[in-house]
Amino acid sequence: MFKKILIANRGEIAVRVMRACREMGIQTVAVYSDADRTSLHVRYADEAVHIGPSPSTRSYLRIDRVIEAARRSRAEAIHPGYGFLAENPDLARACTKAGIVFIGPTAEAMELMGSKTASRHAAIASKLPVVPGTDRNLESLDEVKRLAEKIGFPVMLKAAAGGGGKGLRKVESAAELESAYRTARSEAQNAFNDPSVYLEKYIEQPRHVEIQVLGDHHGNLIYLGERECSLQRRHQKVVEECPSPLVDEDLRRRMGETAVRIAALAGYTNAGTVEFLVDRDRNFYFLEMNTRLQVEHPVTELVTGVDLVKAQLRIAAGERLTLRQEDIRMRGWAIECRIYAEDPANSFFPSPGLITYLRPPSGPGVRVDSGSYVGWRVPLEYDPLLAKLVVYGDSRASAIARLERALVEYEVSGIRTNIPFFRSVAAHPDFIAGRLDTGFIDRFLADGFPRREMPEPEAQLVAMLVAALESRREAAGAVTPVPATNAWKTGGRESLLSSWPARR
Amino acid sequence: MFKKILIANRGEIAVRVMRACREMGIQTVAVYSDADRTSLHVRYADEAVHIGPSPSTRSYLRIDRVIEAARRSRAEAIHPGYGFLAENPDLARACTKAGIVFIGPTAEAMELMGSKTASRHAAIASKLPVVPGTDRNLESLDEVKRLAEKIGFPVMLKAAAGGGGKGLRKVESAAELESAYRTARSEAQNAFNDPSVYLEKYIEQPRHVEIQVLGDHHGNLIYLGERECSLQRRHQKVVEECPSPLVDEDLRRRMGETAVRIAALAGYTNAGTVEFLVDRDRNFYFLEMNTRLQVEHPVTELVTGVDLVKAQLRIAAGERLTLRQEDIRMRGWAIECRIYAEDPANSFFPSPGLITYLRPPSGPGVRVDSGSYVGWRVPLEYDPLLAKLVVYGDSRASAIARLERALVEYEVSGIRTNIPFFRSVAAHPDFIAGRLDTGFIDRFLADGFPRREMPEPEAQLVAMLVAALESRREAAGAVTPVPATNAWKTGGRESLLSSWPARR
Amino acid sequence: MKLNFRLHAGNEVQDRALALGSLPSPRAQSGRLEIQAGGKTAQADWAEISPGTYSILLGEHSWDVRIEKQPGEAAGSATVYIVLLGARAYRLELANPRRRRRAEAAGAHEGPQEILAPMPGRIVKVLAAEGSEVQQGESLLVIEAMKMQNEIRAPRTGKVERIYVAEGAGVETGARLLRLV
Amino acid sequence: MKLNFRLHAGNEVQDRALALGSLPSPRAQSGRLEIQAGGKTAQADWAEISPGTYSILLGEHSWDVRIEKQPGEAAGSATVYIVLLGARAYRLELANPRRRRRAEAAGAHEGPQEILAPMPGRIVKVLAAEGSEVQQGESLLVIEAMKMQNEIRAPRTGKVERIYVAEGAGVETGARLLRLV
Repeated sequence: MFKKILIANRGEIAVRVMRACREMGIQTVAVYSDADRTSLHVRYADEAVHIGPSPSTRSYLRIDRVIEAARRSRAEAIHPGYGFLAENPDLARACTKAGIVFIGPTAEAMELMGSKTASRHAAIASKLPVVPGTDRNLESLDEVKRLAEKIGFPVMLKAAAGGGGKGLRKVESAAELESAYRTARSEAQNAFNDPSVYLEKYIEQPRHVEIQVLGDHHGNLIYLGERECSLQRRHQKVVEECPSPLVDEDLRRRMGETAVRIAALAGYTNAGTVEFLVDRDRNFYFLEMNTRLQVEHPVTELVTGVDLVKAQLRIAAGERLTLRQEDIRMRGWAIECRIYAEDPANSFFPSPGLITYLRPPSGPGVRVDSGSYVGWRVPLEYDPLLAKLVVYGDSRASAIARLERALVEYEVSGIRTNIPFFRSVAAHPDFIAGRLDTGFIDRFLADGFPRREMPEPEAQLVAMLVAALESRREAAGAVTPVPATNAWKTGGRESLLSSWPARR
Repeated sequence: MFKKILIANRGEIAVRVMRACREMGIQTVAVYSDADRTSLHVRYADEAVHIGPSPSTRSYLRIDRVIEAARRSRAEAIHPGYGFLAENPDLARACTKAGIVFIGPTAEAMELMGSKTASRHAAIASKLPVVPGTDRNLESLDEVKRLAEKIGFPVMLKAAAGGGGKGLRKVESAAELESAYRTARSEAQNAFNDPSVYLEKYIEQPRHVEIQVLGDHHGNLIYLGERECSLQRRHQKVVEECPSPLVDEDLRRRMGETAVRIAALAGYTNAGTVEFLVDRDRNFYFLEMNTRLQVEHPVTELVTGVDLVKAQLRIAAGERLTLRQEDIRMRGWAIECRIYAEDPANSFFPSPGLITYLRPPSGPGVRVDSGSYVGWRVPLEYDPLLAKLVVYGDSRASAIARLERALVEYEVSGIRTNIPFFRSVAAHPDFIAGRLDTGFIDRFLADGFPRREMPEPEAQLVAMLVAALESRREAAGAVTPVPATNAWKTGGRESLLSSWPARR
Repeated sequence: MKLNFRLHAGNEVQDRALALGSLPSPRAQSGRLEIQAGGKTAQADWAEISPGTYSILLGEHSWDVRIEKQPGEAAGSATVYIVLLGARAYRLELANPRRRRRAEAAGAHEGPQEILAPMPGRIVKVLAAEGSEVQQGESLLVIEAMKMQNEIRAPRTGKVERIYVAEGAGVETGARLLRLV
Repeated sequence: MKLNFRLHAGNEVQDRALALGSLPSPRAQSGRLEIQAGGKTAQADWAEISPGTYSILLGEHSWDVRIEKQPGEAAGSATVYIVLLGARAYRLELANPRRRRRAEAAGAHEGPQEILAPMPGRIVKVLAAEGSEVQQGESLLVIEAMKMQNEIRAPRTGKVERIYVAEGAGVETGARLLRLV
């Protein structure tokens, strides 16, 4: 096993990886930018190397500095986390060149699977199910028109180099096609410096289900059940669970075996995730492969009992998988919520700043993976993921009851978070019934947040009393976060909220 | 199932029970004394009834007030937690009389099992193994002498009504017997208002292993594996684990079946624990039965996957156990540390006061059951248990590595806790090797705390630097917790520490 | 004293009044109050647990409440709060007669309106031009913070009189962005 | 400036000196320092994370350190700290020359000694009598707090000159319990 590794990331995932290292007796090296001197991953590491100013393009995205930091600290391997350089084959190649182990798949596997069109092409060639559409970039509007007619509307235009919901465009009819094509290409150009787009059948009320795989360097490749990731906002996952309410033993086996075949096409090693869309008739279609550890890996860990980060480290060190497919048993149910520094009552605007109070939930079946602490100033420069709340119960019903309990316990001050929003989601009848699809959150938000329920009389009294008590401070001239006169009017917020579904 | 129950307790266990209730949709009623108005259990409950001034004899121990609170709030049942009235058959009887369900065994079962001599007598009558000794109170010194000679020294004198290590006396030889007998009777009189003592063979380096049982009102009685509770200080458990490193499948089955037979003698229902001493040759002897939920129940929950509090509620509501003996499977390893408000570097003196900072550990395999929060003033009046840190891993080695990791993460300011002490325990070779017995902690403390290791040069530098930085405040005249002149001298503390093993 | 509240639930709005002896001192952290609303009287035992978190005992009912003041103010210069009661969130406005009078005297509600930054960030796009007419809901500019682009929209129909910020500029919460007349 | 430390490990004791430019201001929360000890020089980047918790970068080595000042003071009027470095705890005394001089001038170390309450609690037993001779380690009185009885023992051999507290009395941390001469 490695004696020392470098973690080329920040935030909760850097801490997550370091926790595994500490438990395995592996020394850790953090890298950090100016904004992150007192961030938890720096405090948590045995060594910390400064790699540049706050913007990630000048620090966390600099392969040369990451490699140099690893060299100087004599780290034997680099764990990339997710995001930043995690799916950049150039880092994997630079590692190889520097004689450092990259904790992930080979650059070649990453390249094949990282391109949606290439991976799609490979899947089609092996007769594996993909969403009907093109398997290559579309070069003219004529071609787009012809193919869209063939597949049948609605269709989706997608950026070939895309991810994170950018460069996605749903097209309802032939009339919209020309303008949608132009916009999609221009967005793709802006976001990824590559205008290539491709076309797919739009699946109505699709569910997003993904399969976790693990492969070692000795030819063993297994799947570890599925995750349901249908709850998304702005095409970003916000709630994930394992198992999926949709998937039964048979479907799990078929999807799992397909995922393993897809991973095998690339000679895939280490942890990876094969994403599928599942339609209302439970047909599944290969979507893409994520060649890294996923944000939502804890739900799989809780249900299978396998520590995926420790497995990654062992695989990268050349060890054989000791788990065979038949050893993977699912027990219970896990649900994750991504806790963001954003204000759900104010258009989900980001909310960086000083954390002044924190009472994370705990007790039976609650896990919090966090990179924050009281006294830490959440920086403006990076994504707003503060922590992941993961609950575990013996059934979906008990996991949901626990989720609601944990969310009500979760207290954060100084900044705003989406915790109040999740409380409403956890109490929603469709969520409780497992009626999930990727449009759920948008439909939910169409009703506004806070939701349309008048409190009962006693709750009204309590709410008014607490507002009265809270107003003591203001009356006495205490600091208010925004100047009180001529402020950005609530009316504006209201209209933003009610116009929400129309926005991308 | 109940619609509303009252929890006749405070602190972490009251919150633990309320968490289960909230997840099951049961309304909760807290009771509280003057000192506990802002305690977490009051905040957590749906209703809260004030039952008296701070001393527990005038509040939490007042059966009449607890019953009256339950009546007034229309609670259908009372959960007693542990401690306070949990093993008082009078509460169970008062509940029955008031038409309220007592969440625990019957008063009769509690009485039979609550008396050590009565339960011992019953076990002997059924030919179940007990520690060699008397099965009744000893009425004269002559009788004590005769029996001690018969059993062979060393022997233990124990208070018949005892518990918590009070009224215990080890006697090495006949010469010590007379004075030990007098002291034990006088201590028993003082502590329990009952001078009765009995005599037992002293087991060398004994291990304390207990079996969890659950019985319903339909004749089903099962065991849920064992807990190892050998790490004790002042005869109080401080670290517990499940399973026991000592116990194999065969021993578990034999101890489990014995425990079920003992519980059956009393027609036992609800959750209970059968305690055994295990000697160096792995012979086990029935010691006593605890007729309530144990502090350390979470380790069993993590390893068996059974929520014991929810099981208690279902049993009390008259439901049948859905688990059969063959359904109970142990998976992984769990260890609990009891986090106390006490100062390990200062004779473990209690440390009540305001909690000014708290960063509980989290991440994979960590559970914290706590009744405290930042801004809460830990009261002087009650026992110093702040929280229970429970870790879970796939093996004992991984659980210990995780325990050390979690303890290092755990940060508490404002008051002192025994966390630094546990860090040293978790790193101790005998603990890691599973060489546990009830004398472990005393031997460990004989070396003093902090331990006898000089830091390596870089650590020395860091320690000095941090002390220098910390001294800035003092130099500037900031508040020090104790007046600086003529203070209770460190020399005193030192002598206390080095004299520690000689103290009871 | 009497405090006037407006409770919101979607489009539904209800006005309520709360009567209490007097507001506790800003320094008090706990106490008892007699409160009246809707013709009913109740005894409240309150304690401030941490900033924005209160424990309320109303009779023997226990409420653990979190309250967050929203930036800005509602029509009529009320203070806007989001109150979290267990899993539920409610929006509530506390009327401030003094402020309202001030605002009315200044004619602020009818007159020009400064649009302030609701968060710190960087201006990545200015979509409106000085002098242009904008419709309610129209995007005025885009602020980037925490890797997210956030559109600031017109709270009402009007004319952009002045734009205070340029693309690429960094802004703090509450910074003036533009002026709508 | 130079600070003198005494490091304890069981019975082993080592004296060390730390040289640094000057102590940062009590209000500073982070900074850089050049420090010297044992003939070696190091660059330290420090940040106070929360009360008693520091993040130190010594070169590129990261240390997350917790420090707790112990009540009372050591012989020679030093301040006693427990420093927690990961799983390890160390005891360390920081000499305070000014205090030492004061103490020596007053002859405090040789003369009478006030025994103070190390915790708040209730006096449940007074075991010594005024005027009695006590041996080092002998129990003087018992304080109950948090359901535990805690014996206060004589830090040295001497005579109990005065007892300030009676059985049943409540005491705060630092309250005078008795005077040893």
